[in-house]
Amino acid sequence: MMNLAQQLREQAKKLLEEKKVDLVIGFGQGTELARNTPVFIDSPEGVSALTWGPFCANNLAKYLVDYKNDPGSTAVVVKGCDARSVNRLLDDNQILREKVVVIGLPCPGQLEWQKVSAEIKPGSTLKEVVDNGDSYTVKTDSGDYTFNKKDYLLHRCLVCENPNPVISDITIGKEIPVKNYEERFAEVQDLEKLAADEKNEYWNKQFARCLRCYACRNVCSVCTCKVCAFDQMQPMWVSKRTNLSENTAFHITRAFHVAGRCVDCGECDRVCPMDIPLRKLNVKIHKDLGELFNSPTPGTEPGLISPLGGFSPGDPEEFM
Amino acid sequence: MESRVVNKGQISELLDKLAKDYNLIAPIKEETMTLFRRVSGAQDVLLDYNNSDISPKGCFLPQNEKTFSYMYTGDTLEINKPVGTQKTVLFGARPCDIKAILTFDPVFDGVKFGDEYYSSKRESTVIIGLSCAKVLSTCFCYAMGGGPCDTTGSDLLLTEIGDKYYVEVITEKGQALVDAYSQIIAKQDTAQLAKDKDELAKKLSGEFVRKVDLTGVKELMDNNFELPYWAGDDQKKCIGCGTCTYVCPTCHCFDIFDYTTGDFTGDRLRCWDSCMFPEYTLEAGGHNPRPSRKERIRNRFMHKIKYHLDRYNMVGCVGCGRCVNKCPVNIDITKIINDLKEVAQNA
Amino acid sequence: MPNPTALTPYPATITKIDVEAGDTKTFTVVFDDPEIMENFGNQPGQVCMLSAFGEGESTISITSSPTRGKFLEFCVRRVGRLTSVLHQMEVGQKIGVRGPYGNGFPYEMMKGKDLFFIGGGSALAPIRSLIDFVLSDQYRKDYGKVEILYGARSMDDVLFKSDLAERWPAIANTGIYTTIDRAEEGWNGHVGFVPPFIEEVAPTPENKIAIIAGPPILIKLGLAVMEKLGFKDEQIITTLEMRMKCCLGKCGRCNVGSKFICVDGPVFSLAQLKQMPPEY
Amino acid sequence: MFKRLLEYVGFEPGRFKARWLSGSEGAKFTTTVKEMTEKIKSLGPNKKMRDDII
Repeated sequence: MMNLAQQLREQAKKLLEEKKVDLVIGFGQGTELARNTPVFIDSPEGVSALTWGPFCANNLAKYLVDYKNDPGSTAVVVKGCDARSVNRLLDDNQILREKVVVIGLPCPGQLEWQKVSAEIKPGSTLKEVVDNGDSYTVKTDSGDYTFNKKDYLLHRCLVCENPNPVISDITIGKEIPVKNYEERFAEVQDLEKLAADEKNEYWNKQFARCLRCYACRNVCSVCTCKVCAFDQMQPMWVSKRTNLSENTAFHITRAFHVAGRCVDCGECDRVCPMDIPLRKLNVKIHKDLGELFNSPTPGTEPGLISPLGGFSPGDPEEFM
Repeated sequence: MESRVVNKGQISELLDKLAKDYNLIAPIKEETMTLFRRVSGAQDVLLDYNNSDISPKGCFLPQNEKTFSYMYTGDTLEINKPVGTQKTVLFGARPCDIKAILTFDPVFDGVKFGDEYYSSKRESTVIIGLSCAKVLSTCFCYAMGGGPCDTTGSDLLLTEIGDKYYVEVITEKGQALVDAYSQIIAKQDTAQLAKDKDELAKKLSGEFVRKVDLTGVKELMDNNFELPYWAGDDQKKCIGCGTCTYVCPTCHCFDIFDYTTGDFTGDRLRCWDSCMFPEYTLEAGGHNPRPSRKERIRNRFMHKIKYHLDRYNMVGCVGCGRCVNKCPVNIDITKIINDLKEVAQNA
Repeated sequence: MPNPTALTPYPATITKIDVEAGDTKTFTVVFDDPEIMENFGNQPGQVCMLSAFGEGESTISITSSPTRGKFLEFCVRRVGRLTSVLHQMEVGQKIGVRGPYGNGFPYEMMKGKDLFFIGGGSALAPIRSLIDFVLSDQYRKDYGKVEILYGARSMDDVLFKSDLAERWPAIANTGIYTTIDRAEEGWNGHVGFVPPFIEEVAPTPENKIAIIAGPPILIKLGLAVMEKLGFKDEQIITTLEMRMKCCLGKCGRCNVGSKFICVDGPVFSLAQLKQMPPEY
Repeated sequence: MFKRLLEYVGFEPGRFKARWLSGSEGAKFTTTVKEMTEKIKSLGPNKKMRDDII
């Protein structure tokens, strides 16, 4: 994996040296061993900060929107799932294809850093990560630690659809076969089986915890509104008060607002400080979109029209 | 003051009694989360936890608080305030979070304006602290003047030693509580336990892995408001959510607004607010003194390491590590402190 | 003595509404409890939190001087949610008022000096409390010449028209200079922006205090002119604005550096302002 | 889609309904509204998203 990081640095350096891009957005070592953080590199000398491995959970495609009005081009490091975001942003006309250089890295799955961190001796230094197929070995100065993917990957990675970037200008690394450790809709189906009261009880418990920090909304690569209805003060649509009613309104609206555009990168779910299983809302919508409109996960192919953003006479009519 | 002992076997009995006599707030497990909630007895209380996901600051400054309700009746306007505060015990709070409550005190019990909602809760609450048993990789309380077994701010501090809890009585309030439950919180020879606690404190203080040193940082910041550093990666990667502020035990900013339940009645509420939101400082006329993430991040961190010190002579951070842990993009206050030191020294 | 109940407003009634300009009205307000009215103790330059129940609160400066009687005047421009609701209100309706907050103008320090007021747009409202204070029968003798330079966008936007045209000029040893941004039919006064107008009027700095209030751009350019005219930082007083929620120094948002505008301000001298980060 | 989402988070089936009606379909409009009213009455007051009193 370190070898890939080296290739990545070389490619980034080339792009910056040849002035093909003004900025490279990638991953750098974070302040915890098992954590990486977004880095913004604008000079060839800076590329040494770039890294790659199983701790690159963030979806960096989100930041492209911040630079869409800059004169120069921007390169972004993406995994398979993040690449769907790039497609979606292009389809939403949020970014221009000619101003974006996509550096794609086939991704063998991202580890949940808190889980990993809990097992590694605090203060250790990372030496190397080895991918053994179904597990990772994290080599540190305090010893080697092995983590089974099945138990330590982020849930979204257990049901990954696109380990290989669906859009990429520069691909680094070999193509990786799709491997799912769980059935994609299993969690949703379990919930669907419950009675209305039980569903209500389950979600009330989740929504009641919400702090309304809006991390889920702000981290979302397809939440691109300049002013969100939840922030608007004139009129104030939703109160800042955190109670079940307002929180439920927020979560249903958020999930439905990205329906048909959500690329299932799972970032909302990952960043929630209260561990609200937000992906279960989005994946439910994906499941329904598939069943009703036979529609793949948004962003899977370029130019895919969202079933909720278009009309065809053949659309199912549950409401007629 | 004195010190006493609770046998581990009796802690459940104590908690059950406290839950009966008081409004008992204690750490619980809700799915994957450790949170402070009101409990009805010992069965829900989580005793072996590292640190809660959210600090118990809500005991004193709830995320939503009604300040009064109003009602128009004909020509008159009636304003009714909530009455009565329950006797409360906050059990099992960690020393860092208790220290954080002390940073609230000068804010809410100000020189000119007090705050009846805060101070009534503060007065009627007994804080029973619980020493940490473990230092996490994100912890840095030692650098903010605290420690895993620090007694500051607690009324009673419990430290787990073997099959006992060593109980230190810190305040009169704590004394009154141990006297009321002296059958469980027993008088015993605690010399050995005191020694053991010191040993534990020493051992734990050697386990911190984050190197943070605040010395001189405020002084450097006094003369360096505009630093190019603030335009760096942190403001670029920040997604502008309120996670850091809501999980922070010392963040106390709030918003005030009305919540109407009908045409002529409603409640005025105060709710947590976050300085990371653009609307936080947006004036009705459209001007925003802190228009971008750069200013907002600078304000948040300057508040922690300088402004709170300037005003109240206390650091606005207790080193609980929650913001480090929870930030979606790994913005890390310890890194910022270290970087600032370097940057300002070279400036 | 700290006031623990500071977050609760007192019921008050609107007794008079004057339309100042298209989007600005002055509300005269009296507390329902006469005792509160009697002991309110507001100083020139202080602010209040006005509540329209159901909408919330806003910080509004008191535009009346305590010397003018037992009532409060608030000059409100319709810009946000609360002010829109206020503008729909009629005489006799109830609002909530709490305060007074802030430091107010340092009128003691100004005693024996000439005063030069500069106001732009709706910012005449906060300084009007001080103008009326120093021009009151009671205190007039303590101050020297009082001059007021005021600029508005257009004729219609000029606030306190009768004060500027009749009430203040009638008082001895005063000077009124008004200007509007662009020439208009029916306007005989000066035309042009405030900063060059200050240069034209050219107040001398000797034994004088300048009180300047207006939008950020006016303050910025106006201060430069004042410095050019020889005014020292200590001789220039201004009043700041920030979004506020509690006005008690607790809710956090109105800080400029480690100062809170609500309790440490809103009135600052230029000397103090220069010690603070430019984040207002 | 929205109906499915609402049911998924625990609203009773039938509490939310969307119908596409033309302005000329007066009779259909009244029957739809009547049906809906009946249905809602049989479901009773909404138990979800109720405001908790602080």
